[in-house]
Amino acid sequence: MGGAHVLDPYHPGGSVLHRLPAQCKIVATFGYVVCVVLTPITAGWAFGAHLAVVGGLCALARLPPGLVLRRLAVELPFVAFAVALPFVVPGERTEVLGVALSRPGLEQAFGLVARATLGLMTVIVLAATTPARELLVGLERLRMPPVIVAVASFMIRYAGIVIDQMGRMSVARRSRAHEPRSLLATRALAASLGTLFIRSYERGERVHLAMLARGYTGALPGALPGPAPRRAQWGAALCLVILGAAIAVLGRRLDLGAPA
Amino acid sequence: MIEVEGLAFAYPDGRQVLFGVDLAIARGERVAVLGPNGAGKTTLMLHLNGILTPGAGSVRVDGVPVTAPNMRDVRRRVGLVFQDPDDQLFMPTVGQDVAFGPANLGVRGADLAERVREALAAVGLDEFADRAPHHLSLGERRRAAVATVLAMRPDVLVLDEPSANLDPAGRRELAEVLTGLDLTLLMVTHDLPYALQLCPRSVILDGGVIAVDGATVDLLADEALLAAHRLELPFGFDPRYSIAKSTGLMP
Amino acid sequence: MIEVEGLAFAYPDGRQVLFGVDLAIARGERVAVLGPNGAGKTTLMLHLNGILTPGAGSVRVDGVPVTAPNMRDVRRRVGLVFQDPDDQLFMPTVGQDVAFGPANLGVRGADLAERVREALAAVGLDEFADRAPHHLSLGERRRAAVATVLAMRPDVLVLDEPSANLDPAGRRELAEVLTGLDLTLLMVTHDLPYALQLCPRSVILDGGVIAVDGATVDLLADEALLAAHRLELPFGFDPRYSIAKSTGLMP
Amino acid sequence: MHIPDGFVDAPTSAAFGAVAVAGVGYAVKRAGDEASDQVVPLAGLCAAFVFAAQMLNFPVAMGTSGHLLGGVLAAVLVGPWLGAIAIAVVLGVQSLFADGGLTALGLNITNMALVGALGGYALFALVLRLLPARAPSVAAASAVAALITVPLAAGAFVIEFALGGTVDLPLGGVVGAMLGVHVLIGIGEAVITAATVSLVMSTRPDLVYGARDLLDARRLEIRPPAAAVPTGHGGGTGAAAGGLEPTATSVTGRRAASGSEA
Ligand SMILES: Nc1ncnc2c1ncn2[C@@H]1O[C@H](COP(=O)(O)OP(=O)(O)OP(=O)(O)O)[C@@H](O)[C@H]1O
Ligand SMILES: Nc1ncnc2c1ncn2[C@@H]1O[C@H](COP(=O)(O)OP(=O)(O)OP(=O)(O)O)[C@@H](O)[C@H]1O
Ligand SMILES: [Mg+2]
Ligand SMILES: [Mg+2]
Repeated sequence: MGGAHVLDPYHPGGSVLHRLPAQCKIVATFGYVVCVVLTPITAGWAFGAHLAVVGGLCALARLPPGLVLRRLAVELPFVAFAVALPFVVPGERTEVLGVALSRPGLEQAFGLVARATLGLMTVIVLAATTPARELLVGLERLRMPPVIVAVASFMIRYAGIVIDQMGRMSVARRSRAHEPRSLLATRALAASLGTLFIRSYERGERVHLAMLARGYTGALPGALPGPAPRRAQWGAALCLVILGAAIAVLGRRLDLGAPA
Repeated sequence: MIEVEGLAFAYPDGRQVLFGVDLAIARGERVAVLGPNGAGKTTLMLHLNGILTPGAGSVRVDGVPVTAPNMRDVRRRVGLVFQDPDDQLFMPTVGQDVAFGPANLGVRGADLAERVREALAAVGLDEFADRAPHHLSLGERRRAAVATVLAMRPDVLVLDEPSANLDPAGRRELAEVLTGLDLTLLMVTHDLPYALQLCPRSVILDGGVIAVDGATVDLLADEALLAAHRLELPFGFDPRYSIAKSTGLMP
Repeated sequence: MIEVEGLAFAYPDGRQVLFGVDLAIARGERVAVLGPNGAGKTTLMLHLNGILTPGAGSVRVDGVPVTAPNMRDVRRRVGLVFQDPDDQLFMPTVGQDVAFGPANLGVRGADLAERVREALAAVGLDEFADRAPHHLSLGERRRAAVATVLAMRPDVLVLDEPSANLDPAGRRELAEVLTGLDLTLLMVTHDLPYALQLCPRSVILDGGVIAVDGATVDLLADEALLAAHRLELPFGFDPRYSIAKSTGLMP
Repeated sequence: MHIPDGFVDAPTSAAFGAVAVAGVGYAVKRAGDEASDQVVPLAGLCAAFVFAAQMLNFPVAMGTSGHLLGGVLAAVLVGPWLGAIAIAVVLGVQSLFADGGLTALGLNITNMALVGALGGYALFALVLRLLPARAPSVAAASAVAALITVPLAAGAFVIEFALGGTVDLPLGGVVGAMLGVHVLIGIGEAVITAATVSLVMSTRPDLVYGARDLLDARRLEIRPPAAAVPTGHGGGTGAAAGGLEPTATSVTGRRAASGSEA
């Protein structure tokens, strides 16, 4: 089930980060990623500092390093693109291991990979410490329009239904002597894929109507009694953003002082 | 209490299922809905709290038409237990699922906990509050589905084959719980003895119309009538014996 | 034919459901599996054609162990009708769904069409070949689910509550079809009269072990035994009357 | 085609962020007028499907990846406004799942939700008007719209890149590569969109927003209500009549009977 974690990236735990209310984490994550993007690519040390901060967050959330690395792998095609840059970007050349590479190309490649990786790691911490449902509540509390939250929550629910229906269909096929390697098999798969759309929808539709039948009005009452964030928790979120901003600003300053 | 008039309905793919259903049920009545597979029983039940919208005709509950503006009100009054429990259960735990309805009605705190406890006890799932609904056996899921609606204390209870997949003791216990409730009851079932036990009145829905409406005892005694609608008493069921018993006279 | 030895099983969430099941069924026998909700009946059935893999113990069909290398062979022999028809049906039309199994066994062309026709006729769905399975009533889906397995002509037929949601006539017709088949039959049911009608032998599964194994007639006559396992004869069912009838002696 | 963090500079990202907020905000306003119990869940399903389909992500030249965009599919099924919201939600969720940068969300939403879904629906409506007013036209129009929308979305990306790309690549090369690849992706997109739309049209036409004007109100048949029989003598009339015949034991007997009355 390779797709399983993609649909629920939550990694259960009891760390401080897990307990922080979702809205604080969302604000902190977004703020921090903006700081990372604003950090000039020429200030290499600043990225080291960012990496230390984000690595610290991973440790604080007790995320296994393997999990973070595996999720970082989404980036690989993009890294391949970055690796090509030093060869194709025009500009001053330097010798690296006997190959003439473009200097701006090297810098840009480093900047791309560094920013994307740090942004990604920050988001991984958010997604791994916050269950999907709490993320939605966080967004709702941050005044995201209700239609958007509703569509997002249905999307998450349906993703579960689609996976569930796919699982049931595969068990049903296997129990009737289905051999996934034959040519007939792929045809059967294609034919049943079409029904998956309507079937998933109709199951979800009935469940939704069953919810309405029990007085559902759009909010999940009592199910998520999550208390409003305490001031200290907002403070912690803010500290993180300020830290990121400090690194970005310092990076910019020191960068100006450095020879161009 | 419930008034269905000239109700006709076709599914979106064009198949017409109901062809003018007329049905009136008084407050406090207990009515069984019988009929062959595919007769349209479920389709009719889904109209009673506005899950489906009539193609023609009307449905009223306590005088309130079941239409969009009144939907919330109607759904507070009419509790519906779906034929397929998977359609009914959606929360991460059984306890949360049962709490969902009353919480929507504004019940909170200790009251809510008490309602959940009571509803789960009524269906014999006392110890299942923290289990995940999709990891239950089918019979357990059916019980949970009934509990979710009982917890809402509706005025009208609509049950679509509540006894399917229940073990025999569970079936009897459910019957006892239902008999103890003071509400209007509408129950679809293929289990004729169960209908006899719970509902003094029965209707037979066949071919999308109400074909027969009468006292359950009389209906079950009429073998030709039953056969005309693919109904028959189960193997080993002695109508004389049990009808006499149900009317309080031993043979 | 079927030999289950010391079978124990726990679901991935850690809940152990089977605690050492021993069961031997001879070729051509018809056995009912009874027991309360949550006893582990479905879990046991899912082991018989390898949908679940034993945590301990073994399952053999016709001497062949139900393990990964023999799975194809086992699934040809053992046809399983799931408790929930939605788990069984997945193709765009009922006809294609019924054809799926035999086609996997290499049946083609006119033979295939004939098998499909025959299986649909056996469950009374002759005219449903072109309908979408998820647009059927629950009873119709149950019939379709049975047809998909009948079309495979298995040596062993495992049915998990086949009569649930069927109308009474459908229930009897299914009993007639099953009686006419020359194969080994294992049927989970909560309908004790139905078990009596179809299966000379019954086992009671309770708490994850086989608690009782014996002749159905004897089992049903022992009220205390039944009550110990949450089983009881339905309202109005007269055991003297029907057992006598089933053994050919009128009272 | 998901832009990661840092690929386009901060001012350009911020500007397109504003465009996206305005566009989605307007869509929210319009969707609010027509969102019903039924269509919001459908939008969620579209989002889930597009999300699943986009997981089948294959690398394309220039390091970006190609996959289904789904904008036209969503818009035809749930309407342009909710369709755009659905795609925006997919992109938002994907940014959490590490596909597409958080700060590049505005760019991605502009390309795929605003151009892909809103623009795609405009094209669809235009093409549909040119075709005869029959059900099959819906699938055909959605195919044409999908075919054209994908290169359009790629064009939007090229503009963003030209304005604020952090990488010095020759613009001509980028344009050529992006459009070339996306014409190919557009063909795949058209096939998938048309297949799905025509399947939904055949079984649940009521779910297709784009076909609203084509569906005529259905006429229902009313059968005489069978006389209620208070006690058991004789059985019902009307639809049940077929069942009274001696052959009443088969399902087909009853069905044939009710069919013949229609
Ligand atoms: N979603 C659907 N789309 C199209 N037709 C449907 C749909 N659901 C049910 N039907 C058809 O409508 C008819 C009535 O279905 P309904 O579910 O109301 O029957 P029922 O009386 O509840 O039967 P059962 O006893 O099997 O539950 C059936 O012939 C069925 O095939
Ligand atoms: N997927 C699952 N994960 C965890 N526990 C499960 C799962 N499925 C079933 N169980 C539990 O295992 C036990 C046995 O379930 P099973 O479905 O085998 O019961 P059953 O005898 O078929 O009951 P029923 O008569 O209700 O169908 C039940 O207590 C149930 O809660
Ligand atoms: Mg039904
Ligand atoms: Mg079971």
